Amino acid sequence: MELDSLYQQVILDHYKNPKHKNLNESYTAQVHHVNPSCGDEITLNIQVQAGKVAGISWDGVGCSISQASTSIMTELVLGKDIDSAFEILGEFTDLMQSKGTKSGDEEVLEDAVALAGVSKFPARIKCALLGWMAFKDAVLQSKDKLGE
Amino acid sequence: MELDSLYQQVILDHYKNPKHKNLNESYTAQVHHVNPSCGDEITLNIQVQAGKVAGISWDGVGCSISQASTSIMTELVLGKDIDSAFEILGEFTDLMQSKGTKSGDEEVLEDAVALAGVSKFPARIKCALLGWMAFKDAVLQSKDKLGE
Amino acid sequence: MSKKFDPVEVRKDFPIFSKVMRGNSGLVYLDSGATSQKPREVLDAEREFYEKNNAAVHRGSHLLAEEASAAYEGARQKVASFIGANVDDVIFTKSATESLNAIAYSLGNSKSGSRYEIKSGDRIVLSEMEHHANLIPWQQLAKRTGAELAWFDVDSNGRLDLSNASELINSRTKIVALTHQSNVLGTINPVSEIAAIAHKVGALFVLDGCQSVPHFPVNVQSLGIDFLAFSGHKAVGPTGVGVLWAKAEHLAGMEPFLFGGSMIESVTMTNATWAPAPRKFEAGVPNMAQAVGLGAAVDYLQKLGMANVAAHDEELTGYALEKFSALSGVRIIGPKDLKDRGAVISFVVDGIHPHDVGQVLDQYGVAVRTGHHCAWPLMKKFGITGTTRASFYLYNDFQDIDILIDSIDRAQKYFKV
Amino acid sequence: MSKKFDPVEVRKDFPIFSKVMRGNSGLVYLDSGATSQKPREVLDAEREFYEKNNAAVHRGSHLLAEEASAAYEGARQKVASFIGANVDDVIFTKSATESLNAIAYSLGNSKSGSRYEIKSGDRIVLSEMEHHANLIPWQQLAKRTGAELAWFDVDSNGRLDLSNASELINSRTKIVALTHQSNVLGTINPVSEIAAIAHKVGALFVLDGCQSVPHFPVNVQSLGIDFLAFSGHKAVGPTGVGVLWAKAEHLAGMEPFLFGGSMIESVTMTNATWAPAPRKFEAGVPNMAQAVGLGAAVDYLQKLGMANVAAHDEELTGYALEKFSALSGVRIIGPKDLKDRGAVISFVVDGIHPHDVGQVLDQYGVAVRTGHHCAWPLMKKFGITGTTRASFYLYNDFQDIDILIDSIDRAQKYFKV
Ligand SMILES: Cc1ncc(COP(=O)(O)O)c(C=O)c1O
Ligand SMILES: Cc1ncc(COP(=O)(O)O)c(C=O)c1O
Repeated sequence: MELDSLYQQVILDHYKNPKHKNLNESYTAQVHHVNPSCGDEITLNIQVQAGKVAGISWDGVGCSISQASTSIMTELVLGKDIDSAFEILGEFTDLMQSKGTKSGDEEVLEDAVALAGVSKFPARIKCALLGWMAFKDAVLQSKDKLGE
Repeated sequence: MELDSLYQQVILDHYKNPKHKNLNESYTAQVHHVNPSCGDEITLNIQVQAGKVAGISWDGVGCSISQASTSIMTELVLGKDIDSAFEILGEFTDLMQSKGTKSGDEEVLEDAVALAGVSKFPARIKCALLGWMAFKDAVLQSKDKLGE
Repeated sequence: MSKKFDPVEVRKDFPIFSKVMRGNSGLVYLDSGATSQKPREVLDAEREFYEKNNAAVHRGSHLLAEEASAAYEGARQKVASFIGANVDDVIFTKSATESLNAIAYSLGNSKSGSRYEIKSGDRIVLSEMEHHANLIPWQQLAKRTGAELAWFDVDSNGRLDLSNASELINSRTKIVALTHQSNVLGTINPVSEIAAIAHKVGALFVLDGCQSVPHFPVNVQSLGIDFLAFSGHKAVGPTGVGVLWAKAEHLAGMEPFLFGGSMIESVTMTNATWAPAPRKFEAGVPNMAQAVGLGAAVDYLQKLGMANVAAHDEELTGYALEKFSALSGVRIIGPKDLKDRGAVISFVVDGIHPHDVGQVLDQYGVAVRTGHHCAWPLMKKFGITGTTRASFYLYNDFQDIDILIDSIDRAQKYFKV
Repeated sequence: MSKKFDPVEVRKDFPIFSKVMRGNSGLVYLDSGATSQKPREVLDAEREFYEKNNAAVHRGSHLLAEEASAAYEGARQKVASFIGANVDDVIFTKSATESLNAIAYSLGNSKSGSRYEIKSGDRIVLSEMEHHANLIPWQQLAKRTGAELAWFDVDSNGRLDLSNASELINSRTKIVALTHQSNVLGTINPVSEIAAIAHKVGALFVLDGCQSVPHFPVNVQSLGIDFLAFSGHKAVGPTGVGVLWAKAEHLAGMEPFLFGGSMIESVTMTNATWAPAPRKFEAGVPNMAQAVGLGAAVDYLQKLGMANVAAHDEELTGYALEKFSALSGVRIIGPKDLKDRGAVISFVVDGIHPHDVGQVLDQYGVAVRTGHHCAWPLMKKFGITGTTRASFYLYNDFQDIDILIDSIDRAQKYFKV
């Protein structure tokens, strides 16, 4: 069934048990993003230190795709230096725009390849990207603040 | 040819030699009407005395239909009491809205029956009515002024 | 099911029902609250206009222009009869959204001292259940003019709290703008009653008829309202056409909204005067084919009979409410009884986000809408971010509702809740 | 006649040309300046949208909503490529008239201190040859804000008098709004030159492309303009759809115009924030089928090639100008040479009112427009109340012009002038 290509077990697992969904009080930037077409929201705190994602935490409401995708993202970027995190972000964005033609590089994307199916459901791509865009924004704001 | 039903000789005659097209300086009301869809304009002076159309004159620019119709109208109403003039106006308006189903009562409308063909050309009905509507407006304004 | 018309027969008039959906299922279209499907008659009317009569209305001196004008004005006459209006009081817009903005901007354009002027200290009364289209234009007008916004609360059953109506609609109130039927809750509001309160203090009453005009008989005279807005596309009509109706005296007294060709009486470089309504409010070459299509849509609805459409809606809603009440873990947002309630059911499924509910339904060909339904303040009131919404119309039947209910059950199983 | 396409073949794509006109003649359609006819591809595209993909875009979570969104956004991409724009900078409106009003209202909604604010003492520069749609919105904005209007004169040949351009466009100038091609005179204005003068003083340049975009290649980048407005219905597209293009920075910086669904980021009862463009400027369920139809129209034009369309227009205009010059008692209002001149010929016939000219032409199946062409100030400038206007497009050929010329002759005989 087509649905199964969207809702892989990994996604349902992250949805039930999201990682780092517990706002950490210390951060270099906090951002709040909304998906205006459905009302889903996310608050994301990030701690950038020495060019690395030293801390990341979030809270919010959303569908299984947005929650799982954000959870997976936090696992992927935590501890990485910003350049590699942005490479992953780039890979992931590409995958989302692939209209089902790509399956994603598991070396780079790890659990996030489970979201490959989303690219066949245009209305859901925004869900999958919500957390990632918040992450990008938060990093840029941190950089601004840290004067980098 | 369909055109001939629109442009009867009487109309072309009135167009070339319009009656009362020469503004008289004494009037009980002066009105200025425009046809906004084509820019045609008419100024009409009326002299109401003892419930009668004692004087009528006009000036303006317009197509053969509007010019002829105004000319014919002035001939018809001049000297009539206002009630009979308004009866003629009613007959004429009916004729214009008849979509070619009426030929008009020659007893009442005289030369104006030549305009019967206009009713088959919806875009031209406004042309034929321009002067008549100005006349109606002028009479009502005169009545207002004379406190009738 | 009503004997008056058979939805299975009706469906044959709508080409889209031959569509094959995801999972190879047929189309169970339960999203008419967002936009309705279109019968062949409407598509044919639009096409015929283009193929036989297309020309700029009110402008050319040729046969096509005459025919186009007759078709366009004929459509206006049809729409006028449909809502019990005088033909010259019906304005074609592009949508209800434009109609509502048009009223707000026209009032905002008022000359100082005009009865239509909105000033600092004036009050505009809305409700918490308004669609963004009947909220933000007023909110922004209030910001521009210094007027104050006030609103009816919505209670936990999804009904307006009318207990403070006469304090809310006070002597400073200039406008009361209300939806006839909530696009989220299905609640039908007591329009005449509230319009009467508005009129008592000299306020104008604006009705958002988007969800009512397509679904039950609406007569502008008997409702006692000042303005009505609705969209063609929710009433089996084309996209790109809406209606603004107003009382003749308002159309005469108000300033126009859009400026351009065909709406003028005379023009100089620095000044312009306006043609009488409806022209005054229809600047430019209008959406002629769409207006003609809306005329055909209104004919289609009247052929079925609006009372029958309403009865059909009610049967479906009654059936669905009963079925929903038997579901566990599913909560209806809105009235649970049939009284003053339209064919819209919004619901939340415990433990499943509306997006995910909608996605599973889509797998079975069931088209619903999910999210905040352009009624964000209402969502906040209910403490939710969104709902799943099923809305019914003349081509739906009991079986559609059975499939909906089954699919909700499947979603619950899929997400193990 | 250009070898690039054959107008007689083109005509076969347009169903209306099988129409039988008054006097049993075929249709000689010379009124494309008012609205163009539509090829089958455009009608089919609209119909296919309704029959296969109809749903509210950007809203539903079902297959139809996905397909409708893809079709609608696909049309935006086509229009963007057509005018050399970025896809997000193309806004669908209902018409050029709405597009131009949208700019004026958006500017009028500016917060105080914004670079887009229009204040008392600011200047708005137009020209005497503007269509009412590019005149009255500015005139009324000026009245609302206290800004001052100034304008380029038109000389007796129907060209802009540019001699005082740099005094006219002074440092107080905020907006210069100009037509690309006059719908009356056919004059094509030196847009880039005037836009450069506007930019030198920091003014924004608004282009009315109603008569240019359908007729010759228009590229928003190379013209160096800030805003562009045009209508679909004059470009073989459906009625009820227009385009507003603006530079991304302006769309980001300006306030929105229409308020409602889909244009928001977040909403409370008293406040709202806006989505990025294009959504910010597209409130409500849009004219989806019409946008899709416009996409097909743009495909059709690009299949012929806009350079070919322009070359064809020029051949016809050259031929017509020559034929007109041989007529006695007929005067062209507008340039008599081909330089910077589009396929529109306005004329007056001595002793015959335009209405009567048009009526005789109609008898021979020749559809022209008569009157002031929504350019009343221009008429006054030329001391006339109206003209007869023949406008040419891709389905016209030399024979159409021969019939036009013959019919003018017949009119002169009929009215014995
Ligand atoms: C030059 C020009 N500007 C503006 C318009 C207005 O276009 P529309 O009526 O399609 O909004 C027209 C056509 O009527 C035009 O020719
Ligand atoms: C109650 C209500 N009001 C206003 C609107 C806006 O209508 P449209 O988007 O057709 O302009 C809608 C539908 O979207 C609605 O349901």
